[in-house]
Amino acid sequence: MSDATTDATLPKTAAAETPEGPWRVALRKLFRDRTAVGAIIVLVLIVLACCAAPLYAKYVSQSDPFQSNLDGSITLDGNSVDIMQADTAGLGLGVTPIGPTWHGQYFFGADNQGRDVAARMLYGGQNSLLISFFATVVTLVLAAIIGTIAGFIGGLTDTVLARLLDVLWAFPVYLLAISLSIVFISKGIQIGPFTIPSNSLILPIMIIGIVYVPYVARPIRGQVMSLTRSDFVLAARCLGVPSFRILVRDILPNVTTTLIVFAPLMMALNMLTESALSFLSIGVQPPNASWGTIILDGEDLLYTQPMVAIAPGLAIIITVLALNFLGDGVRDAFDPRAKLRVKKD
Amino acid sequence: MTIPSKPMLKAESLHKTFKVGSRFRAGGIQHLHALSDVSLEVYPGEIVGLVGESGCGKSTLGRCLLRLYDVDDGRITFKDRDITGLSQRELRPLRADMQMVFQDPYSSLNPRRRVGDLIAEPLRVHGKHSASDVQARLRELMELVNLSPDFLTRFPHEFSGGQRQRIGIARAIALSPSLIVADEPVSALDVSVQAQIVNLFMDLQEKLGLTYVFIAHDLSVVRQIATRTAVMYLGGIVELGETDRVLHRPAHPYTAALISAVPEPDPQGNIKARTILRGEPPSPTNPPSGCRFHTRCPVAEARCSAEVPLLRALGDNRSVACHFPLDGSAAAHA
Amino acid sequence: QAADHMGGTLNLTGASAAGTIDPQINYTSQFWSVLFITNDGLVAFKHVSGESSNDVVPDLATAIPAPQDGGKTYVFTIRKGVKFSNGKDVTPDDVVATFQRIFKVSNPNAGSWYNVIVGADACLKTPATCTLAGGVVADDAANTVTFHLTQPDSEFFYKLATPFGDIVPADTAAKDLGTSPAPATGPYMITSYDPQKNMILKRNPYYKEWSKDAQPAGYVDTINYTFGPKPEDEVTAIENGQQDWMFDSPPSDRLPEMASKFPNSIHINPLFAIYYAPMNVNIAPFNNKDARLAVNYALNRKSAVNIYGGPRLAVPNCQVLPPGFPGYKAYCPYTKNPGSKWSAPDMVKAKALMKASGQIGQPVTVIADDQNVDPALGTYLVSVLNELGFKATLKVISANIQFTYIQNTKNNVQISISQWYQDYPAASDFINVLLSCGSFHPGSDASINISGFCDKGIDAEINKNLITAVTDQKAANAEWGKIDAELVDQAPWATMFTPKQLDFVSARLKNFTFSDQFHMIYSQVWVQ
Amino acid sequence: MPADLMTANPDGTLLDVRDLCVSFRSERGIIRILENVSFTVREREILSIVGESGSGKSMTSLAVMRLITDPNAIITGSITYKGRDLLKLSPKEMRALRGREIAMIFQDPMTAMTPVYTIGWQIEEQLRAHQNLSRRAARARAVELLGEMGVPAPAKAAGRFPHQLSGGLRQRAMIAMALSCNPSLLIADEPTTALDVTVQAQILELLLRLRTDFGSSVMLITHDMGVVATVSDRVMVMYSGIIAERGPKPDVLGGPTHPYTLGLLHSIPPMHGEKPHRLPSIPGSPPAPMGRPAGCPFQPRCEFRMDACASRPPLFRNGMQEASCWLAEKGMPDWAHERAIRAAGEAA
Amino acid sequence: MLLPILRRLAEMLFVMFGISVVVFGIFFATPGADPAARIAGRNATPEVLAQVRHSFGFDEPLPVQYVKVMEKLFISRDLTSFVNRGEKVIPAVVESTPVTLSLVFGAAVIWVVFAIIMGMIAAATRGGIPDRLLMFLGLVGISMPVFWVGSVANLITQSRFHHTFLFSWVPGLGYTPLTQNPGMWFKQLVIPWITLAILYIGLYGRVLRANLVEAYQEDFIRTARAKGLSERRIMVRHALRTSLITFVSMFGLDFGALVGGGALLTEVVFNLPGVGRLTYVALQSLDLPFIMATVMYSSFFVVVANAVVDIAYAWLDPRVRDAR
Ligand SMILES: Nc1ncnc2c1ncn2[C@@H]1O[C@H](COP(=O)(O)OP(=O)(O)OP(=O)(O)O)[C@@H](O)[C@H]1O
Ligand SMILES: Nc1ncnc2c1ncn2[C@@H]1O[C@H](COP(=O)(O)OP(=O)(O)OP(=O)(O)O)[C@@H](O)[C@H]1O
Ligand SMILES: [Mg+2]
Ligand SMILES: [Mg+2]
Repeated sequence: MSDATTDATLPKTAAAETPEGPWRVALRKLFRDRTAVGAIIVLVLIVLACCAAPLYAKYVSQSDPFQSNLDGSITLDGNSVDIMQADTAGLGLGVTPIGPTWHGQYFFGADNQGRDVAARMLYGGQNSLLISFFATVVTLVLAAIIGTIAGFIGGLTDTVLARLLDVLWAFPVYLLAISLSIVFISKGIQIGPFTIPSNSLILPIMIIGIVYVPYVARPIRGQVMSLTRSDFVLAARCLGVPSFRILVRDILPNVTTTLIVFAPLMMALNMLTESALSFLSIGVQPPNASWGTIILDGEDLLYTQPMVAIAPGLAIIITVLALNFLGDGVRDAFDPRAKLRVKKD
Repeated sequence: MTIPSKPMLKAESLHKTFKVGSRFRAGGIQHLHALSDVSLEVYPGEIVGLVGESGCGKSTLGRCLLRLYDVDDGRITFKDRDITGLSQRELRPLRADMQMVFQDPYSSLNPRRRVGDLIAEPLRVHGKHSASDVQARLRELMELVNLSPDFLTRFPHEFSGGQRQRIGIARAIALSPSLIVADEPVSALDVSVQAQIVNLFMDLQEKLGLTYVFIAHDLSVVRQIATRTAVMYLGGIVELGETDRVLHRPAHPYTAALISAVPEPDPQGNIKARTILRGEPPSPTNPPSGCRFHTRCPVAEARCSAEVPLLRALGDNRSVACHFPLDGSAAAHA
Repeated sequence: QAADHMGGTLNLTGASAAGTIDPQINYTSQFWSVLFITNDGLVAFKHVSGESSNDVVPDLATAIPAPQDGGKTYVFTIRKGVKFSNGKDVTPDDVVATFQRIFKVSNPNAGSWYNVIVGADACLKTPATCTLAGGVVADDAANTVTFHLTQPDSEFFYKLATPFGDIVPADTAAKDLGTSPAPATGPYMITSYDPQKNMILKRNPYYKEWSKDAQPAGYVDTINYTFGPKPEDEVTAIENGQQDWMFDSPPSDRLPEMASKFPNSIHINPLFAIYYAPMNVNIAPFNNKDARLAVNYALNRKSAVNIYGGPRLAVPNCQVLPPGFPGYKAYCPYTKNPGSKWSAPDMVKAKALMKASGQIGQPVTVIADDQNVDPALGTYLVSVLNELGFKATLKVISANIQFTYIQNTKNNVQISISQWYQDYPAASDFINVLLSCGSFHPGSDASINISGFCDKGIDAEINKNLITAVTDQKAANAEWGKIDAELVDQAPWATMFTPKQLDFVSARLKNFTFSDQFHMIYSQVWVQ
Repeated sequence: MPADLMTANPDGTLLDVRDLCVSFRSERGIIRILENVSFTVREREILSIVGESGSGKSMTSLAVMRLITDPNAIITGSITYKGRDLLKLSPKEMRALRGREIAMIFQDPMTAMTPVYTIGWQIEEQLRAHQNLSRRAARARAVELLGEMGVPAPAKAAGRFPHQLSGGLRQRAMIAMALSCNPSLLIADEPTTALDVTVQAQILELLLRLRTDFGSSVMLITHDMGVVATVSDRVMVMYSGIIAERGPKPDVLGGPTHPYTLGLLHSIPPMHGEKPHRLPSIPGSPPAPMGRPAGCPFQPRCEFRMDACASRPPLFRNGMQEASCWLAEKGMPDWAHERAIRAAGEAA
Repeated sequence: MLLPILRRLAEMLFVMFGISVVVFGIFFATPGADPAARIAGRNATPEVLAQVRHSFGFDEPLPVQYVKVMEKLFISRDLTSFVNRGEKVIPAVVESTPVTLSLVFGAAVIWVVFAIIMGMIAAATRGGIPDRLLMFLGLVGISMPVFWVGSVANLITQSRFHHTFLFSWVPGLGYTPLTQNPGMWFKQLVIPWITLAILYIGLYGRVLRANLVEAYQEDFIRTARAKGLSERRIMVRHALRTSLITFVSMFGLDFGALVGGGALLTEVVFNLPGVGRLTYVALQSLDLPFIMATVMYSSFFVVVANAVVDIAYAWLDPRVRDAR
């Protein structure tokens, strides 16, 4: 009978000759999304610019963005101009840093310490990006571990972890972050022989990373739970696949998608959180900079040199915006839900 | 076919309840009686069909039989070994001998893994095959289920429902089990494809001497494939016997109603004499007293609501759980 | 014509409240200014502008008593007719109770100032049962109170003139009064106090002026002290006439604007205070004197002054005592042209010393608090240290804990940014308090000698001079100047500058009166 | 010109669909979903549309309702309902028609009803959208309708939310809602697929009654040949976006003239008589719209494939039956004969 | 019916207990946080320090201190600040509540109204220009740090453009109670409201649009169309109504968190003496009693919001109402 012959037809929708994995399908989708590609380009440019900070400081701004330059001067249009300009009108109180020159040196002007804001912004961007990136990694890794353990093992482990997440969840993020920051920034952390100094970037990374864990761990836990009950996990159980292998082979790859979808959005969120903490002067510690601390510096100059606060704010907005756009694209490309919907029709 | 006297799988008065609802909501936790007092024997080489309405516990029974669910009460013996109390780890070696094919060919295949990986998984975890063996076996399996071995490197989403179901079957037979529980393996498929898969099941049984518990809600499929049929209603088996007898001379009013409700593509018989059941199946969280079918039964009497009918033999190799079994001929179609 | 200016409401504002208003406990300049016009001690600083505001005059006592018994006994006669705002008379018993209370409520300086009183040791040990028997003795019949000291104390009157010595009724609870005011004797009394919101002062109905010097009557009817706004907003509010005076220093960002638009609303007065960077002389790298000297030579005090708000708001300083303070003798070795005045940093010398010290490359953490200009000064200091070749980083911590944090040797603080404002006009309040062996308590949060500097020789000189001061203030002051110079040569600190007080007041505020001790005297200004 | 057109209105044609094509613009070009679908529905008739998943059944019904909202859809042809071309109506006119003249019910009554309103409310809403009824009157009518649909305790049921009812009751509520304005045409898209056989039988019974009680015509979409056999007057078999065969039910089911219909009928295991050793089946699976072969779309799976199949066959008429197969060109193919020979060959 | 409520309460208490322990632990892990030294004053002798430590009970074991603080907070209700000694904590929190409520409530009104308008317009024109523009603006709103927006708003309204007719009406920063001067209350809060609302308009507008678009793919929308309903009715009564379920639950949680002090940054930037700022000041000055009180207060709102959302959820979604 005819159906005894091998069924060699494949739906032609899978047009590709080489088999395409879900990853590649998603990536292809992502790279077809024009907004997402635009966002990636913007992000790459920002990262490159921040990486070029030392070059900028050395060759363009020609100043050390970490050393106070309170009695220096630069040459502008042939004239020598003080960086910190003492007020001469009236009583002559106060000293105002130079404003945006829109030239290579002091492009956005100077801050209270006479440092080049543009150069500091590039260095600050490094920190902002580093912190938000690694905080995202911390969040995702911890959330994946906690969520997976809770969801997969279930029972008492789950109850304990879920309660813990509940407690953290009910703790307004900023309050928790501020509490932790105040503690750790005044002391640093000592774990056995390792000391993390209080001005280390690891602190904001850990703090920001930790406070958002419940936000990711909860959905992950839910997902793992439903995956654990899914038909294909049941099938694997039925095949006698050991639990650990099921976890690694069947569950984690699916969780990874969720993590990837979360990543850019978390990074955007972390960047905002980092800037907020820095703004409250409990994030990156001076003289190190981040966009948040530069805004804080600028806050003191808001009335005379608003550019010091505005420029880093715009940098944050552009970066976060790009991350959010990328997040949208990644979600569209990776979200298994979207895929399911297509299947159902 | 002669039925050997020793069952391969024996389930004795299985009970299974699920907890549903939430502690934090009105109503609290409720107990859903998915299986109550179900006994079933499966003999080597036979195909036991399992039919019944949605939610009557067919899948639950299938899963309990394979110990994918823990039963609350009862005993399951597989090849003379009591497997009721075994842990999942202890069960692992036995898995090679009993397998399952799932209803939904979409959700039962991990979308992130290649077909070859999926089918090879049992071979790898049971560690009986070397890497080259695995490849050879994969090809063999693909041939058995009529798929091109070229497909091994592809991902499930590229396949049609029928092809996916074949992949699921290939995976199930990879370790040459002697028992397969097929949980509605054709319900999600189109008619034309359904026939291919039914044929495949029958071919495989012939070639490999498999034993099936074949769950379906389509009576005609069960008739085509099953040697014996068990009819379930609300967590219990109401009738059990040789397929032809059960389907043509049903003894339980529910079986009769079920059969008469089946629409048939019979061009002439425009409207057949039908006993259409009124009402809907009751909730398994709150099953009726006595005979669970009495709320919808056309022949129910007072006794039915008080006394639980036990599954009893009727003589012609079948049993029925009814106080007033139908005269077989009355329900049979000409 | 002064009577024309009576009445109205004086609106004061500050970014935050300053804690308890218990006169025996509060130790903040912010509320000392308030207590200055609400409560009185046996003696008081004169309520006037200018230098004489450092003079002690009799207040609740009828006169400044002459020392007896070689300066160990003082007999005060209590003024008759002065009433508390609860209507009761001030009596010798109240005075005794007040001094017992100092110990019972754990006054911050109970152990450092008032331990000279006979019986203080027992009180310090078990405050609850403090009697000061034999230390403070009332004689109701003679209406006198006699103080017996264990040793002569040249600063004893000063200690009585601060709000700690404000007399409260004998029946005042021996615990922190917190937000409820003690009965007042001055022209004003606090009628309500909510640290989150405001403090309201009204006229004390039982007040009658008894000495214009000690406690003059006030002009305004009501004083409303609002807490909460940021300094920026305080400036705006004063510009708009919604507030009359702000406690905080205006943000430097606003200074040019204020100076050009409201020059008449600005009052600049000298302060007896220093901004300095104490260096821990007991741990690396600043246990090396050359390293300390290098920092001193390298520190550009002009930059620091600029950070604070420019040369009009601060003067460079190299030494322990602020200019104009008793015992001050200008001395500055750490400058381009060493002498009496700082002119410019000497980087060459600094670098040479640095090399000699062998501390190049040493890690250093600067601890600064997060208020006002301190983080900026810290940042600047880090730059200086880095330029010298240290590997410096900054650690900014909450102002609430920074001050105790840098004191505790357990925290191994190497260098920090700190300030010291005088308590009373005596050189010992800087030299003895900040740099004597006695104020160094390793492992304690209360170790005001932040540098941990303890030079036995200098300590002996200090102790000797404290005795001298009892009898010969002038000689003592000359000696303080010498000690100051010796200390500067040891360089336990890098002093940066002495700030000035900038008061920004509303256009309607007139008769601005500035006491060196308690700054603007709220009772003496007009708003009408 | 097909004969249908001539007999359009005279014999009570309600709906006349001509050359309906539906396609979608997509990144990979135009996807043709329906190709030249033409059919009629007469008054008081039950027309069944059968076919496998993806063959375009729902698309046909949605096109009739003008419910294809995808901006990328291209719809051509004509859909004449009571003499008016639906495709040319303004949205407002169409809205007035929907629900009142043409009503529709869907496969899954759970998702097809707004979960947050009671079923009574939802029926009321439709009544009030088309008739000037007070809320009270509408509710009374809704309860009445539910009663007519055989819902026990209709007043109580009207106050229930969809999820509180069983599938059968939900489907009845859906039907009650659809019939609330006495539509002339009811389109039922797989109304029983989600239901159990026993409940399905109840619903089919109800559909049969509609014709007598309400005088409505029904366009019944299903993939179940059994359902077709039970209720329909005429049958239309669709395959991959085209009409494979259509005609009166006894003719099509009794003597199919398209190999696909034949295969379909044979693939269903019989409930009676002899069990075939192997079920006859159609090899392969239906093509996706983008992967349709040239010519006859069934050709790759067809056991009677011949050279002519390379070009698309039109609908050939044989008596009342029409089939789009070259075999039908020369009249009724003699399947029985063919199959007998094949069977013999196989056995040998 | 009673049992689930009790369970719910127990769960809330547990969460609050957990938070209080975490806060207490964090506080005592802070070096220099020992309030004794700060209480004792700037040149207290070690003996005085010890006295203070003893009189405040800081020399007792931590669990005892914890219990004492909680006892004073909840039972005798006379917990007082360490920094502003004698200041009772509870009245201070109670007094700052109306400020936070005013801020959050006004902002909530703005963001709900605008988000719904934005979501509906975007969903109705899905894929079109208005949709893309609105979604872009929404994303910009989400991407702006709120404290920065606040600062810039202050710069514009308080300084740069304060003297133009546009912003001359903007009063100085601060808060005037509604009961005291409604006009002033409103004027002082408008800019903070908008600042706080921007983020949420973006967030909610986008979520609502996504939900609406998703709802539009649901079968019941097709049914509604098949019933012959107008597009507007379909949008409002069917799509929006079902989408509101997520919207409202999000709103509940956010509102709870904001009332609980989540609007901290806005309050700090605009100098509104609300709970958020109180918390921030307490944290900065390491004023443990205040920290405990404000954090308990805030977690209370979060927990209550969670419970309310559950109830609202059931009210909006009958599927949830029935125990499944
Ligand atoms: N994991 C579970 N938790 C709670 N209830 C369950 C679970 N699995 C099944 N049930 C319930 O048990 C009953 C029996 O379910 P089961 O899946 O065995 O029915 P079925 O006969 O296979 O139905 P169908 O034909 O729809 O597959 C149903 O009411 C179902 O809702
Ligand atoms: N918006 C769309 N864009 C592109 N293709 C679509 C779209 N909507 C539906 N299709 C495709 O149109 C074809 C016909 O779909 P339709 O829903 O009419 O099939 P059906 O016969 O009703 O199937 P089923 O029995 O599964 O309901 C399917 O292949 C489907 O994938
Ligand atoms: Mg099932
Ligand atoms: Mg369909």
